Amino acid sequence: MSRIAVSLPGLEMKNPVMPASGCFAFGQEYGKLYDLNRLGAICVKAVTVEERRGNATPRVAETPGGMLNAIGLQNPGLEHVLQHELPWLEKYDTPIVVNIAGYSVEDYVQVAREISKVRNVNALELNISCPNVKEGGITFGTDAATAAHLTEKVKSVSDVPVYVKLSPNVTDIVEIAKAVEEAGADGLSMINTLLGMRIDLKTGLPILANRTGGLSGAAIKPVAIRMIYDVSQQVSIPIIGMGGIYEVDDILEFMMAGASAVAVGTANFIDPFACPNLIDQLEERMDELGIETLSSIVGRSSLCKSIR
Amino acid sequence: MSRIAVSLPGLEMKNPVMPASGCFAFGQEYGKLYDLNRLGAICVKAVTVEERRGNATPRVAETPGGMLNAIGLQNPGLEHVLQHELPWLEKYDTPIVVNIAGYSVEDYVQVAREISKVRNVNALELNISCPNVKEGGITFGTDAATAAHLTEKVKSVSDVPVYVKLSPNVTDIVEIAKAVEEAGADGLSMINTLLGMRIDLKTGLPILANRTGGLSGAAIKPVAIRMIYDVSQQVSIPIIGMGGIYEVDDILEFMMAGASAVAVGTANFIDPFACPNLIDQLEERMDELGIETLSSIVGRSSLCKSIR
Amino acid sequence: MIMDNMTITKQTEIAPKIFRIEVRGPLSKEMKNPGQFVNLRISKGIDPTLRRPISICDVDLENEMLTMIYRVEGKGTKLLSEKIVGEEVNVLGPLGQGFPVEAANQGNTCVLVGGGVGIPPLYYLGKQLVAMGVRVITILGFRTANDVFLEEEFASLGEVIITTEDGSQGIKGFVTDALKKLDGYDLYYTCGPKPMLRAVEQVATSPGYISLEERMGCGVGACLACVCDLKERDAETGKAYAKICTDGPVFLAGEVVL
Amino acid sequence: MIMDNMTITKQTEIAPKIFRIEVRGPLSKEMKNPGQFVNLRISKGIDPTLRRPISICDVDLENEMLTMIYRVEGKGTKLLSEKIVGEEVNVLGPLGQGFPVEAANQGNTCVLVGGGVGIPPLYYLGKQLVAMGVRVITILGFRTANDVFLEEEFASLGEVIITTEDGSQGIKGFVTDALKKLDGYDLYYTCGPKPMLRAVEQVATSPGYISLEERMGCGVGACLACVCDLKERDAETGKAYAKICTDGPVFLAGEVVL
Ligand SMILES: Cc1cc2nc3c(=O)[nH]c(=O)nc-3n(C[C@H](O)[C@H](O)[C@H](O)COP(=O)(O)OP(=O)(O)OC[C@H]3O[C@@H](n4cnc5c(N)ncnc54)[C@H](O)[C@@H]3O)c2cc1C
Ligand SMILES: Cc1cc2nc3c(=O)[nH]c(=O)nc-3n(C[C@H](O)[C@H](O)[C@H](O)COP(=O)(O)OP(=O)(O)OC[C@H]3O[C@@H](n4cnc5c(N)ncnc54)[C@H](O)[C@@H]3O)c2cc1C
Ligand SMILES: Cc1cc2nc3c(=O)[nH]c(=O)nc-3n(C[C@H](O)[C@H](O)[C@H](O)COP(=O)(O)O)c2cc1C
Ligand SMILES: Cc1cc2nc3c(=O)[nH]c(=O)nc-3n(C[C@H](O)[C@H](O)[C@H](O)COP(=O)(O)O)c2cc1C
Ligand code: FES
Ligand code: FES
Repeated sequence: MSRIAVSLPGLEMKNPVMPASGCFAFGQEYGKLYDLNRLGAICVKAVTVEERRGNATPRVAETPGGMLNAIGLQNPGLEHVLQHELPWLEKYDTPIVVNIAGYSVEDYVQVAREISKVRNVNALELNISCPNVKEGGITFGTDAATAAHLTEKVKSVSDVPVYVKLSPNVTDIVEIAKAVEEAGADGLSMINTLLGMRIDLKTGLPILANRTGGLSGAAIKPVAIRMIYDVSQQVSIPIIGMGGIYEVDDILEFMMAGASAVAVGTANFIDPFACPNLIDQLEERMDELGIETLSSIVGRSSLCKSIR
Repeated sequence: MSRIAVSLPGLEMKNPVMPASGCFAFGQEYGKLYDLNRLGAICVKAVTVEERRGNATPRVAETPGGMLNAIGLQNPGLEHVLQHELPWLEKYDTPIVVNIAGYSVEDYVQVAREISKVRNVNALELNISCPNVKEGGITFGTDAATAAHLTEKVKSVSDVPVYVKLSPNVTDIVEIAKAVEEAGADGLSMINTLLGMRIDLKTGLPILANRTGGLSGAAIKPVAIRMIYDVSQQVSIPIIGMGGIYEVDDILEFMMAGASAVAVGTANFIDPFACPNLIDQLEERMDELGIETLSSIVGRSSLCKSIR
Repeated sequence: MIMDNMTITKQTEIAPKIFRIEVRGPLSKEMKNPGQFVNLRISKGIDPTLRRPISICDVDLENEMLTMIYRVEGKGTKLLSEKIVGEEVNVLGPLGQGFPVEAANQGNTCVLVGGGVGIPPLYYLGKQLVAMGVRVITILGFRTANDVFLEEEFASLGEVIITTEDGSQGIKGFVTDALKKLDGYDLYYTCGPKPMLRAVEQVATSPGYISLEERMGCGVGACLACVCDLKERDAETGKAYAKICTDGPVFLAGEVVL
Repeated sequence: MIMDNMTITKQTEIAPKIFRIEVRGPLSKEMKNPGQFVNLRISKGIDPTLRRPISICDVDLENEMLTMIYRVEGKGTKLLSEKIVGEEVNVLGPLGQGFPVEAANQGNTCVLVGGGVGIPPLYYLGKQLVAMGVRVITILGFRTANDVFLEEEFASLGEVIITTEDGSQGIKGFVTDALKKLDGYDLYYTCGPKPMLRAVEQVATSPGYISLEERMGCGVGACLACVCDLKERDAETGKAYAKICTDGPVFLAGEVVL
């Protein structure tokens, strides 16, 4: 097995890097720029039962070292994704992770059941942390019991491993992580965006039509590292780490903190070739630091060493 | 009254800018660089009953657009502050805010009682949000009932207005803000630092001896703006806004979000003259934006328009 | 679309806060049509984090040069205006669908209607139309005489009508006040602030094309930051919206909700 | 202590990853004694956010020049090494309490013990000691011959002993292996990594002064990031700790807990 390969439930990755959900649509745009097979995996945009039109614009605003977004889970809906988006990805042999969202438990369950049956889908990412929709999304992610209940329901219908994507906008993320592990989650995805706002000095009003948005980018990296470090000490399921990854050292920092793989979001907007470029820099940097294999640096509790 | 003067309980400020607690010690160091009377107010380092030695070093680490600190409330203790630090500040006529911390309700109460009696102390800032000490600090700031109880006790012994400094590391900051307002807080101070971590790739260990630290600097500004905006809609006591203020526009953004005054922390480390420089730039920027008086832009609910 | 570190060969302030910048590099050869834009990375680091979309104002294929004209609005354009000749800027582009010149035929009369920083992309368009034997009339709207730029350049292409809000030059009022007075034109192309686009769409007596602006994340169609609603669902894709960065920024007037 | 935008007049890599930088500006006239440091602001924006503390290696009062020598460790020093002659760098300083030259008397023999990037501040110190008529012996420790720098400069001040961990030059081992062999010296001054300072403090047979490093926030004594413990409480202030940025970086050997 190669030095930079990592193995997680449902995901045999040739390298630890996947694009973060919502920053890569369903792959077609970046597929024009480079061969998506270079990616360790592909994580696509959130899918809901019905088509979602999303929020009004402006949907993004810049912040120091980061950005706010309030897309509002816009997506073409389950049917369209099944018929058009996922089939297009069949030409690639890299693992596919589908991010699913909903406005009720039933929504999530329906999307999970149908998406998890698709041949080229290797795992689900259960999005209980979208800060940009009133119902659903984050409300499922801020209460341990609710999150656990949803995880259990989704697990019961899913044919593939389920990664629960946690919200950082909570007092005690470890409590929620333990609850979803208890409920059967195969892995965790963290972190989603921090709630934030920018105000337009000319109007005195929030820049985003949605008022608040999700903060992403380098600015949130230390928050992600801390949460992954704390959670990885307390759970034995693997973590897909994300939140501000921008340079190759960040990937190593996330893995040392406890992530078994990583996702890159905002950095794709800074440089559309960010994912392949970071992957290409990995081995040289590992040599400089005297790191033999990536999986060996994952700073996780002995319990889950096995799955790595 | 001047265009940039603001008025808060206990604090008649000639301008809205004060240094943030812990970034300015007790004023003597920056007092060598410029006349502290240029400041709207002075907020000094956290004071505890006993002398505190603080955490082991390293106590700071850099992050993208920000920094982590884990000083650990090091301070010379109540007696020394009463006898040496506060008397030194008597030569200034700008309002003094003293940040107080403790490890038990009794601690807080004792410090509040004695400090609030000092002639040149105009207000207390109740620090229930220090993320860097095991007991006390943040534990008081993450539970509404605990925070309210402490606020009530401190209010009952304080001779000066009490500003409660809120932690951003909570699921619902509005709930805590309402609880402390209910308990008699004269104002709010927000935000304290976000919990974060950085890892040293050479050792694989956290850079900070304390492992985690508090994230401050420009990176956290959108989080502060969002919390101040949300809270200011729900409470009628004024807010001292802080978290990433770096340039003059930031001051206006915080006030539009709902802050009646602001505090500048990390920016003092970037430029030791940050506070006076920002104050000097205010009026020109207000002219460009057509702002008559600063107090007029405070985006607060009508309820508390009175106290401005 | 490619990414290219282009070298700044010229940068001048042509009106208050309005800068003309010229950059050289192979990317310029990728230009398909006028109205396309590029996404500029302002600095190497993460501050600022997002790229800045700027329209192509002119292209010099032989010398591999691109000309852009931008207004200093905030942090990014301020930093861009401080860059000096010889410095490199990372450019992603050309992006989006520009103005369809082929929609006009030889002998037609086309009206170009531009407001503020919506004016630049119309220049490269006008040059191509004139080359096709199209008669071009240009209406340029500004706040005041001081802000006027590119007047001579457009004059070299045909009649130019200037409007200023304060009447300090040309017609007092808005571009629509000038457009109302024209008729018998076959097609119009317009770019500027949304309120202007709406007004132009209403006043115009011919079919036309409009160029939109929106805050962007990726610039390549992946983040859905820049969508606008379509008046009717797209027949083939079934989509009810369009992405300004890839489906636009130019749309057929009436196609999208303004 | 003042803040000064100093102009880079020279920047050269004198050993692998080791750069010598010269800057000009009035701040240089503020220097009180060797061993003081400056806090460099690497870029205009917020990235990086913190200043970088670097010791003064030499001062040229007439020409208002400061010389510093630094190793490229991470982001900030990397960016600093990419700055070119003519560029400005914002310097805060001089900061801290340096080496007390007055502790040595004419005719004394002083040993300067430096390791890696702890070596630079000892050079300006050595020059002043020699000017006072003090005999100076210098011990410089490196990993390997390739890393050696400032050897000639110190040679011009007196005897220089080089130690390398791999024995590729001078004595094989650490600075303490060389220091052990010396005796009859009246005073020592040392700067380098903490383990080296501890070892030197143990081996040395005379009083001495040590210079410490710690991660800093403010650099001016206000944030308490850079404290170290005192062996005994300070009699007058009653403090049990010292701030490296203002009370240090130089301390009397034995005064602080290493
Ligand atoms: C397709 C397209 C073409 C454009 N062509 C030009 C041009 O030729 N000349 C010109 O001067 N301007 C043009 N603009 C507008 C230009 O992109 C903004 O003025 C610029 O991004 C402002 O950046 P800033 O750093 O100065 O402002 P900041 O306030 O610092 O920008 C902060 C963030 O908001 C975004 N933003 C702010 N205003 C706008 C806006 N009006 N449109 C889109 N994003 C914005 C920025 O891109 C950045 O992400 C164009 C915009 C688009 C979408
Ligand atoms: C008083 C003093 C004098 C110094 N003199 C010199 C000198 O003359 N030559 C030289 O090469 N180095 C010197 N150093 C060390 C130098 O400050 C660090 O190597 C440098 O700050 C590393 O920054 P970076 O951006 O390369 O590394 P990064 O890892 O990017 O730095 C991140 C943060 O950690 C801090 N940091 C990292 N390493 C150190 C360290 N060893 N000491 C203090 N802060 C650190 C940085 O200042 C920054 O805030 C001195 C340090 C101090 C405290
Ligand atoms: C424009 C945008 C859209 C996003 N959409 C989704 C989404 O649909 N589902 C989801 O779970 N996370 C979404 N996210 C969050 C990212 O997947 C990621 O968790 C977050 O951006 C932190 O990573 P980063 O700092 O590398 O961007 C989105 C982020 C951005 C910037
Ligand atoms: C080094 C340092 C020490 C701090 N010490 C305290 C403290 O003692 N009490 C407190 O309430 N906040 C303390 N803070 C938090 C600041 O007062 C402020 O709330 C926070 O840094 C956000 O503001 P900024 O981004 O402008 O720094 C400290 C912050 C820093 C960086
Ligand atoms: S900017 Fe991302 S889709 Fe248009
Ligand atoms: S660095 Fe702030 S006290 Fe020394």
